[in-house]
Amino acid sequence: MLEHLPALQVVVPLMSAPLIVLLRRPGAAWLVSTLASFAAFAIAVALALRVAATGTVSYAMGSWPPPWGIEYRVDALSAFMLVLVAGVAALVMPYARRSVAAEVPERQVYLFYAMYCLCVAGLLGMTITGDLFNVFVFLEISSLSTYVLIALGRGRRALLAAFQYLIVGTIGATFYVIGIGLLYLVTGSLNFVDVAQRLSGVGELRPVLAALAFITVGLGLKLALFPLHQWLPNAYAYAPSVVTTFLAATATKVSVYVLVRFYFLVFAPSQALEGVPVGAVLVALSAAAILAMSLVAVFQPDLKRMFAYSSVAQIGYITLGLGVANESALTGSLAHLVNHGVTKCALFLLVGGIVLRGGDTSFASLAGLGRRMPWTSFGIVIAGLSLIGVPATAGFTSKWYLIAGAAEQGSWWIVALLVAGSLIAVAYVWRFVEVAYLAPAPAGAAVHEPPWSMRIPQAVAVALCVVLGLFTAFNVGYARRAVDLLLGGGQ
Amino acid sequence: MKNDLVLRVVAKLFMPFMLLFALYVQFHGELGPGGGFQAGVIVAAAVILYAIVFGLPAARRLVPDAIVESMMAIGVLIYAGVGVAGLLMGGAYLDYFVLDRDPVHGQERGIFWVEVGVAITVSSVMLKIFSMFASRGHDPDE
Amino acid sequence: MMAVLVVAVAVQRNLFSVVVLTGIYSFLMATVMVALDAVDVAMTEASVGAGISTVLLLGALYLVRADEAKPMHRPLLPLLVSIGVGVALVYGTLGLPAFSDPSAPIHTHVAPRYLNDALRETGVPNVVTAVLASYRGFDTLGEAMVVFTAGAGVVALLRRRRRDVGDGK
Amino acid sequence: MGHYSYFVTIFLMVAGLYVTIARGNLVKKLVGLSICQTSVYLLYLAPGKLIGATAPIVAPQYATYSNPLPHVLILTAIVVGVATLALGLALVVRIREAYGSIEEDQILAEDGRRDAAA
Repeated sequence: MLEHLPALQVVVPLMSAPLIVLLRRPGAAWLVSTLASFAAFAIAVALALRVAATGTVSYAMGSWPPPWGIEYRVDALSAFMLVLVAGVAALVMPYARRSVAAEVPERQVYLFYAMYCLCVAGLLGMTITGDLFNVFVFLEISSLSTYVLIALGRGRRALLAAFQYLIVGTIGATFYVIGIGLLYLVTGSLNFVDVAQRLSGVGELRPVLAALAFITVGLGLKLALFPLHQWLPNAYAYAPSVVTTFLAATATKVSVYVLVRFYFLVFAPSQALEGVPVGAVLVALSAAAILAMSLVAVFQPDLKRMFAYSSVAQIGYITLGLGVANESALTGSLAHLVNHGVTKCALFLLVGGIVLRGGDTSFASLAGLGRRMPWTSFGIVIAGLSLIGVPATAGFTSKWYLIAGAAEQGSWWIVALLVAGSLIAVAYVWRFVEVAYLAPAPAGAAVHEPPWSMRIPQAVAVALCVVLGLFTAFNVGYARRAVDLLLGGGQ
Repeated sequence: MKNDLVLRVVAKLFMPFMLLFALYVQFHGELGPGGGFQAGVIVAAAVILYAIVFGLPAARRLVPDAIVESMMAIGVLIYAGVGVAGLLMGGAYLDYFVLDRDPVHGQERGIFWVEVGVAITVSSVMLKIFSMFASRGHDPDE
Repeated sequence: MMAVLVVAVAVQRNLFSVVVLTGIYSFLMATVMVALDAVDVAMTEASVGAGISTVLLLGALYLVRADEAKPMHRPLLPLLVSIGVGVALVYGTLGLPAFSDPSAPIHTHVAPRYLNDALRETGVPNVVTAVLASYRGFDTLGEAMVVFTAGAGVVALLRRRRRDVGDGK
Repeated sequence: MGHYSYFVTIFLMVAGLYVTIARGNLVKKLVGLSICQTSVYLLYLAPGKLIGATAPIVAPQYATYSNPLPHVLILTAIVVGVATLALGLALVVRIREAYGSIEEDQILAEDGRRDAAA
């Protein structure tokens, strides 16, 4: 059975969704999706170990050899992402039980979990597949389920946020389809590896350039690349806490990952794009994202929204590294995928606890939170330090590599920019500290923390923020290996 | 529309032919154009026609809601189940070669069941979506 | 003809007419697809695009009962964006092989195996079915899952909450 | 013929995209979106056609067939399109129930008023 792990990785969560719809009971739904996500996590870890030991694993769906059939391909890069996605999915599940019960109407709960499983399966499928069109199919599975998950949030604004995301997401997916259509028309193939090989024989560059543009914009819409990020703050702010946590930690990251695959494993080896300033454009957009979005975050009246804007800024760090594209910067980028994923996961898990107990995350209602929810507040501060990039936290290691990458290239303004971004992050994290610890608590407020089922995942996530900063074997180690793969031209 | 005799008779007469045509599209899909997806849509269209002419409650008596919802899940489970069958019989996921001693027969068998799964899911989902929209309209505004 | 329809859709403010025009557009698209030898696709487009989509749109219109309001501002930026996208696509497609060029990569790579061997390998003469259900069967599983997602999603969004039904409290 | 088929496709697509992003009416946005998606289908199907070829259903009396792979991909894309449309419409219905309007401008104005009051 072991050789079938790549298929099971996606099929297990995929099949649990219809199973949940058949069972219909909220408790059973939670149990099935918890089992499925932990199974997916175990499979992801097993695959990562196998890739580390024996190199890239290729799996032919239906025994049809690629490029005729669909290939699943686990290499250093995708194994790394699988662990992140499945890990966050599993970490969130024990937490979800109470949080979802509080935020989602009871009759919809089993559908919520079905959608959650589909979303997880969609993201895993996008990560593991080696087929251009299969990416689109799983992108749509994850997107459609995401729209529903966001719309299940409380209040009518969640509906509008979901609708706006639906429009933007569909345009993005359509652009992606156009892009791969152009690639297909010039290469005749849909397999990543095959397309990359055949692309080097293509003399006519205009369709390839257009394909690059459409794929970048299409995925840029999904990953909230500045200035295509407008959908994100509302979607994150109004979705149920569990959804915000899972999306912030994984969904945008998977789109970044697909973009990385295209840039370094499809376009770069073909040398089709020599002399096209893709990197410079990315660096410029990322710089704008870091500065503008961090500043916007400082002035948000609501904690959840603030962290949403901060997400757009942090995605800027990741794409910045892709733009600089030397070894250190790429390592920083990929490590930041995980580090920021874990950090935001911790933050939104903690914010979800506040929602459960208070219901409101505007700064006005957070006064004196340090006394009412001491553990939660302490956790937010620790994760906030990681967001800033203080030494000995996860955020520090990736930013360190990014700075090193920029310095190697002699781009001192980028170094200055990274430092400035962190300073602005200090400002917005300080806002929380100020409100939570320095403002007086309303009279009669007692200590009221979320239940243990939620505190344990929160504690694990916060601990990871520190552990990943001290022991960098997983994030930086794997990122290194993935970078070797990327810069080695894919084989 | 519920009281128009002509419509009611015509709709009743049409139903079996539409369903028959759906079956034709389903099982002829290997030879000519068509397949599970198109057949599923036609089945759904037949029931939707019935619902429009005879009213939603009548259609609900014909095919109860709970069954439709379960069928959505059963269809995809059949499809995914064919894949798992491939695994259990020693092949890759969705490997139809191993489903029969003769690989080509295995392929035909796999394709047949997969199309059945698609048809079930598509018809029940389309029906469900229609009935969700239609039943939403029956109550007072806001 | 289709271009005229699309412009009509863009200009028309009565949503009912818009939906009917869209249905006609889908039927025209289906005929074009037949002309392009894509009979399976044409059949699907006719039943889904012109059939199911129209029914859904009409159903939704019945629920929302509204016409489009006059736009509040001149949409200059969207126009520029759309034109920019169009220009990028024209630029890209100029480098593609001409219409019906048998030596284009899509006719010489991957596809020939389907056409030559599908009957022998799968026993199914309709190559589209063979590719759909077997060679790229996993895509189709994903497609069925998308349909399932939409179905379950619509249920999640439109099912009455207990309070609405009136049996709760 | 040359590139004529591409240009038609592009016109349709751009028109759909324009309707989607320029119009404030939510239903109209969805219609634009589906037109935009539909025209992308042509981008795949048109190059697959060979003049003189027939539909890809193998029979002894024909020798050349049009490329079946784009057909398969587009079948999937159509299904995805209708799934998106269904979800989008369901959201529109809910938005209409919650706000009493399906014009984006009015809804945003309503939310703005609510913020100001709070």
